[in-house]
Amino acid sequence: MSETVNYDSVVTMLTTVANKLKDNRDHLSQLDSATGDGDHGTAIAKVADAIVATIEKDESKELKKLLKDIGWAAMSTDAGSTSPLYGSLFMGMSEAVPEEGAIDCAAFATIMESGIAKLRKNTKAEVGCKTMIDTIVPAMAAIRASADGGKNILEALTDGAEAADKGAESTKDMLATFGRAKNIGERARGHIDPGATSMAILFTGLKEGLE
Amino acid sequence: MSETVNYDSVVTMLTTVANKLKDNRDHLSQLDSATGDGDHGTAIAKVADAIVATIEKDESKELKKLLKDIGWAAMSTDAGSTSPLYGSLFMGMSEAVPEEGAIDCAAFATIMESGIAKLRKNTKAEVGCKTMIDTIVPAMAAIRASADGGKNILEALTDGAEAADKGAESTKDMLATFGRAKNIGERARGHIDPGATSMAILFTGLKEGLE
Amino acid sequence: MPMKKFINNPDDLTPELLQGYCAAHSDKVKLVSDKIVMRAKAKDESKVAILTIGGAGHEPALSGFVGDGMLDASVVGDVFAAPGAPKVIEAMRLLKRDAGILFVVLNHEGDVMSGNMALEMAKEEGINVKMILTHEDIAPGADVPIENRRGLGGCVPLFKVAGAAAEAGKSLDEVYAVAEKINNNMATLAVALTTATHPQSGDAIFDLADDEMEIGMGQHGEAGTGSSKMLTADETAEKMAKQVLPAANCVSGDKILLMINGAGATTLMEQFIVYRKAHAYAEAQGMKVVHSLVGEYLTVQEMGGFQMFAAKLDDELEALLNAPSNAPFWVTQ
Amino acid sequence: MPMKKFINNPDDLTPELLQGYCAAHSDKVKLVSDKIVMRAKAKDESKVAILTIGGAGHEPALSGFVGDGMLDASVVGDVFAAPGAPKVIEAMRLLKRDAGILFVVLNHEGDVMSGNMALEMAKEEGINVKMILTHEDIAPGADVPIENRRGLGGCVPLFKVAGAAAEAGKSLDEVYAVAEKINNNMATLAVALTTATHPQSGDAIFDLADDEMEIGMGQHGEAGTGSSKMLTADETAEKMAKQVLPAANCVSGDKILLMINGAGATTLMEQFIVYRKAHAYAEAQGMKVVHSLVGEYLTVQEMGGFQMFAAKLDDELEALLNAPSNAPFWVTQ
Ligand SMILES: Nc1ncnc2c1ncn2[C@@H]1O[C@H](COP(=O)(O)OP(=O)(O)O)[C@@H](O)[C@H]1O
Ligand SMILES: Nc1ncnc2c1ncn2[C@@H]1O[C@H](COP(=O)(O)OP(=O)(O)O)[C@@H](O)[C@H]1O
Ligand SMILES: [Mg+2]
Ligand SMILES: [Mg+2]
Ligand SMILES: [Mg+2]
Ligand SMILES: [Mg+2]
Repeated sequence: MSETVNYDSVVTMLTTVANKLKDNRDHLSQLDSATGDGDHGTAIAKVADAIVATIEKDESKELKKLLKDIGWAAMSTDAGSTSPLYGSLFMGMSEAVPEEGAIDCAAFATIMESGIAKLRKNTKAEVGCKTMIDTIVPAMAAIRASADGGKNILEALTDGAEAADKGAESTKDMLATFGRAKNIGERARGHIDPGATSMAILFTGLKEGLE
Repeated sequence: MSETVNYDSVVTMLTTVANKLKDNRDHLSQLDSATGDGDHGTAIAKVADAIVATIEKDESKELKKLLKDIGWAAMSTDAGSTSPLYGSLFMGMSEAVPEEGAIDCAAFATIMESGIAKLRKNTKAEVGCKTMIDTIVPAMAAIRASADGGKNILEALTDGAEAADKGAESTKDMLATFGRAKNIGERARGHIDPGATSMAILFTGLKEGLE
Repeated sequence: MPMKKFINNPDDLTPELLQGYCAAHSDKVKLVSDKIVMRAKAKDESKVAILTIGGAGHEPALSGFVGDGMLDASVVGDVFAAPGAPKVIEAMRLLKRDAGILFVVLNHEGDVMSGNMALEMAKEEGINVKMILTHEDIAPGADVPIENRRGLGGCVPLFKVAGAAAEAGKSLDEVYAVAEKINNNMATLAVALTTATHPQSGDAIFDLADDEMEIGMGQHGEAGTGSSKMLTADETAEKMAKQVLPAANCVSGDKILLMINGAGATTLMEQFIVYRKAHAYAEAQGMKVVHSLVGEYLTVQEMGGFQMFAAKLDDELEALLNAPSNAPFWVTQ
Repeated sequence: MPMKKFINNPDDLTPELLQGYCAAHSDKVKLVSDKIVMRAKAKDESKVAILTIGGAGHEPALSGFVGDGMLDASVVGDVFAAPGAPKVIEAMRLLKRDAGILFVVLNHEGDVMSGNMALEMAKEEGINVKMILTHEDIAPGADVPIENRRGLGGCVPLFKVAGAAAEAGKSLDEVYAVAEKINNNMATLAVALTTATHPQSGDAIFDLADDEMEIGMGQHGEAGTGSSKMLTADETAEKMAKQVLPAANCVSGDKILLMINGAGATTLMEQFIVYRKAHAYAEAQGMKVVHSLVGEYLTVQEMGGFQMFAAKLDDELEALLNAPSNAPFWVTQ
């Protein structure tokens, strides 16, 4: 059943993501208090609400449109850096949804890559800069490798979620060169980046939503 | 030796008053914190400094001019209600200093009365309004009675200081109808009025300066 | 522990403040004889001069309103303290003119005493001065005798109205009449939420529990009509507007001035949220808000709170409020 | 325990603020599509429009500077948060004109991201927009790359200069050039003394010991270059002026703009005391302060502290600063 995904299964995946993100609201804000301005949880909850609200009012039942609308709604949440980053992730994903045909693991990986590419247009941050990029890059690499290796979507997402968690964890000892945490220099060390954490939750949510 | 006072003895009396007022700076501010804005001690210290500074720079050695200058300097201290009230007290005293001749107990009482009359031009407060008037009125009555009864200045001031203390004490149970304390209604009860207290210190200081 | 304020020697607060203010606005104001803030370029002597007095610590009031179209001079006392009569009479001598001087005093006992003494001296010297006392605080009740009602932020629009009338060449009696017109149709109520530190003593000027507010608080921390549990912005605004509007004689059909004057720490964000409700309430009563003032006009250091002020206007007062002015803290084109 | 602020539902802060602000100044500004503050009376389409974006919570910035002679519109995000690109592109569509739009963005990542996305969409739609980024914070050092220097209160004089040039009928390139001139010759340094409460979460936005101050504090409580023991007003002013003036390229003989921008709870009294010393320091270095700004322009709720800002001026910039404007929080006759 995880050989392909469609509108309904993606809706379930995204709903799971939204719920998990909301469950982590306070935790994410606490992480942001240590290195930033303490509002990442609030921001993420707004994005989660935007996902849920867009799904609820979508009448098209078309995945391409749904993802684009989620992206636009996420960008409209006025939630600091989070809105454009998450917003462009979904808008970029939409751009790669094929007009016709089923979405298999390779197509799914391409959709994710397209989202990440659009997200990364917002920032010059690379791996090692103590941002959500530290989660996204290894997670995407794992998903692509699994897809290339012939695994199904659930297996690929399982590998991706595992890599995402490691990526988020890796930010702990870094100095920040992007995001507000860069302002505090050495004091950022020892704290996990909030955006890296919320992205890891996103990958886990996608996986769990498909299970 | 207390049958008459002259420039030098008044200088000693006023210096004693100034020192006693300054010693009570914190106490007076604390009293004012309970019912007003907590600055009567600061105000009184400024008046005391004005007294001392005026005495120091006086070259006339004329009591009339000295008292007028003290009044003007006290009024210039910008210290809330205290400056005009204490300032006019001294200016009014100056007005009754005789051009010629010694100041005996009757003349001294007249000088004090003139000062008090000028002070009272500033306010409609009467005895019972929880202000310095509650000190001044009984103190002056005692001085005038003693003078009329043939006592000398020190004896009159001793009676005056005693009446002043009682007057100040009497403000404790009053409601205020003048001064900032009127704004707090019933909450003023149980607190002695700061201005009534500083005036009692003034009468005691005049007495002690003559001893 | 040092006070958490940017100050030097606490005794030098007022002179340093005045020097800084006059340096920053040297095109508009100058400092004369230590404590008198005057217009940099004096108004024509044929016109009535407007003078006020009051303690420092309430910035931008009162000296922030010296300038073309508003005050000619203000005499500044020390923090929260009236200036002494000697400085006041000195300012009157500087402004002496046949057209006369309107002398605006806020009803606080120290100011009134200094004002009265200076007025007496001015009369003796043949200086033509007319005094007007502001007393629009309704905390003790709108009907108590004038002597018991403090002058709060309402002096600021009164300066504007009187200043504009003087600029227009009106006589002293006319300027006085227009000032009295707004004076008799205005009301203020203050509310405090958090205390302020007296910048000289370092002490808190009052106490208030963590969940309480006090409506009626005075400008120097004098207690008001009693503390109560905190209300929301809308509840506070409505509760106060219900008292202020009728006390300013504002009724349905009236054009009104509505002012939210921040006390210090209350943010402009909060002031606009409060204003929003007060405005809606007034309009729902059938009044038309034709002039609004929201911001810090007369502060109490970094106190949290605000004053709500209203005045009933007519065409003349409305036009005077809109007339040009160039005081540092009230510029109208 | 309720927050000690006059608010209603914390989620409604920004809409209620904007409604209150536009009601109080309805002769000057209006609210469009919930989050766009525009001039009540639009500027002639033949002239370049000036647009800015930024989070709420810094009042009067940014929307307080919408008005004749300054901004044409501002797009407001939630408290301390950038507005999303969809609203920004909407504002650009509203201002679309052949003369073009100057789009002023303060360097904060959220704003830059939204700004860039909107800019990309605008290009696709054929809207003529030129973006300028302010980045005058010198806390991380005056020489670090632009990306690492935040935009602080310096945007306000930049709005004034650009707005006046646009009003004078200059082309987009000319308006951009004059804005870049001040942008490349200005510097800001912030200092914090006491924290502020985030009006949505109720939390303190940072901690600082009772006897400490922090120079370099960011606008949302982002830590600066480290805390130190408190200094007097004069020591603080001199220490900061020594860094700010050279970073703004101000040298002996220059005409300069000097601004003390109160963060919130710091009184105007303190600001003028600090200004006094900074002014004296600049003049002692042979500079001539020809324009001063002291007061609250861009605040951080009720934070105690201030920003010191300086810009090197020439005749053109000086004249633009003095040109007429009628924005609610910057009126010049
Ligand atoms: N320039 C950037 N590039 C990549 N990620 C970023 C960047 N800026 C911020 N982030 C991510 O966003 C997170 C903070 O999000 P949030 O707290 O919502 O935004 P803000 O910093 O505006 O308050 C950071 O932890 C980081 O992962
Ligand atoms: N109207 C008045 N009549 C008589 N005495 C007054 C009046 N106002 C104030 N006082 C006296 O002055 C004292 C307060 O002085 P002070 O604290 O220096 O003035 P302020 O109230 O201006 O701070 C009061 O305790 C009272 O005795
Ligand atoms: Mg954040
Ligand atoms: Mg944020
Ligand atoms: Mg007092
Ligand atoms: Mg006092």
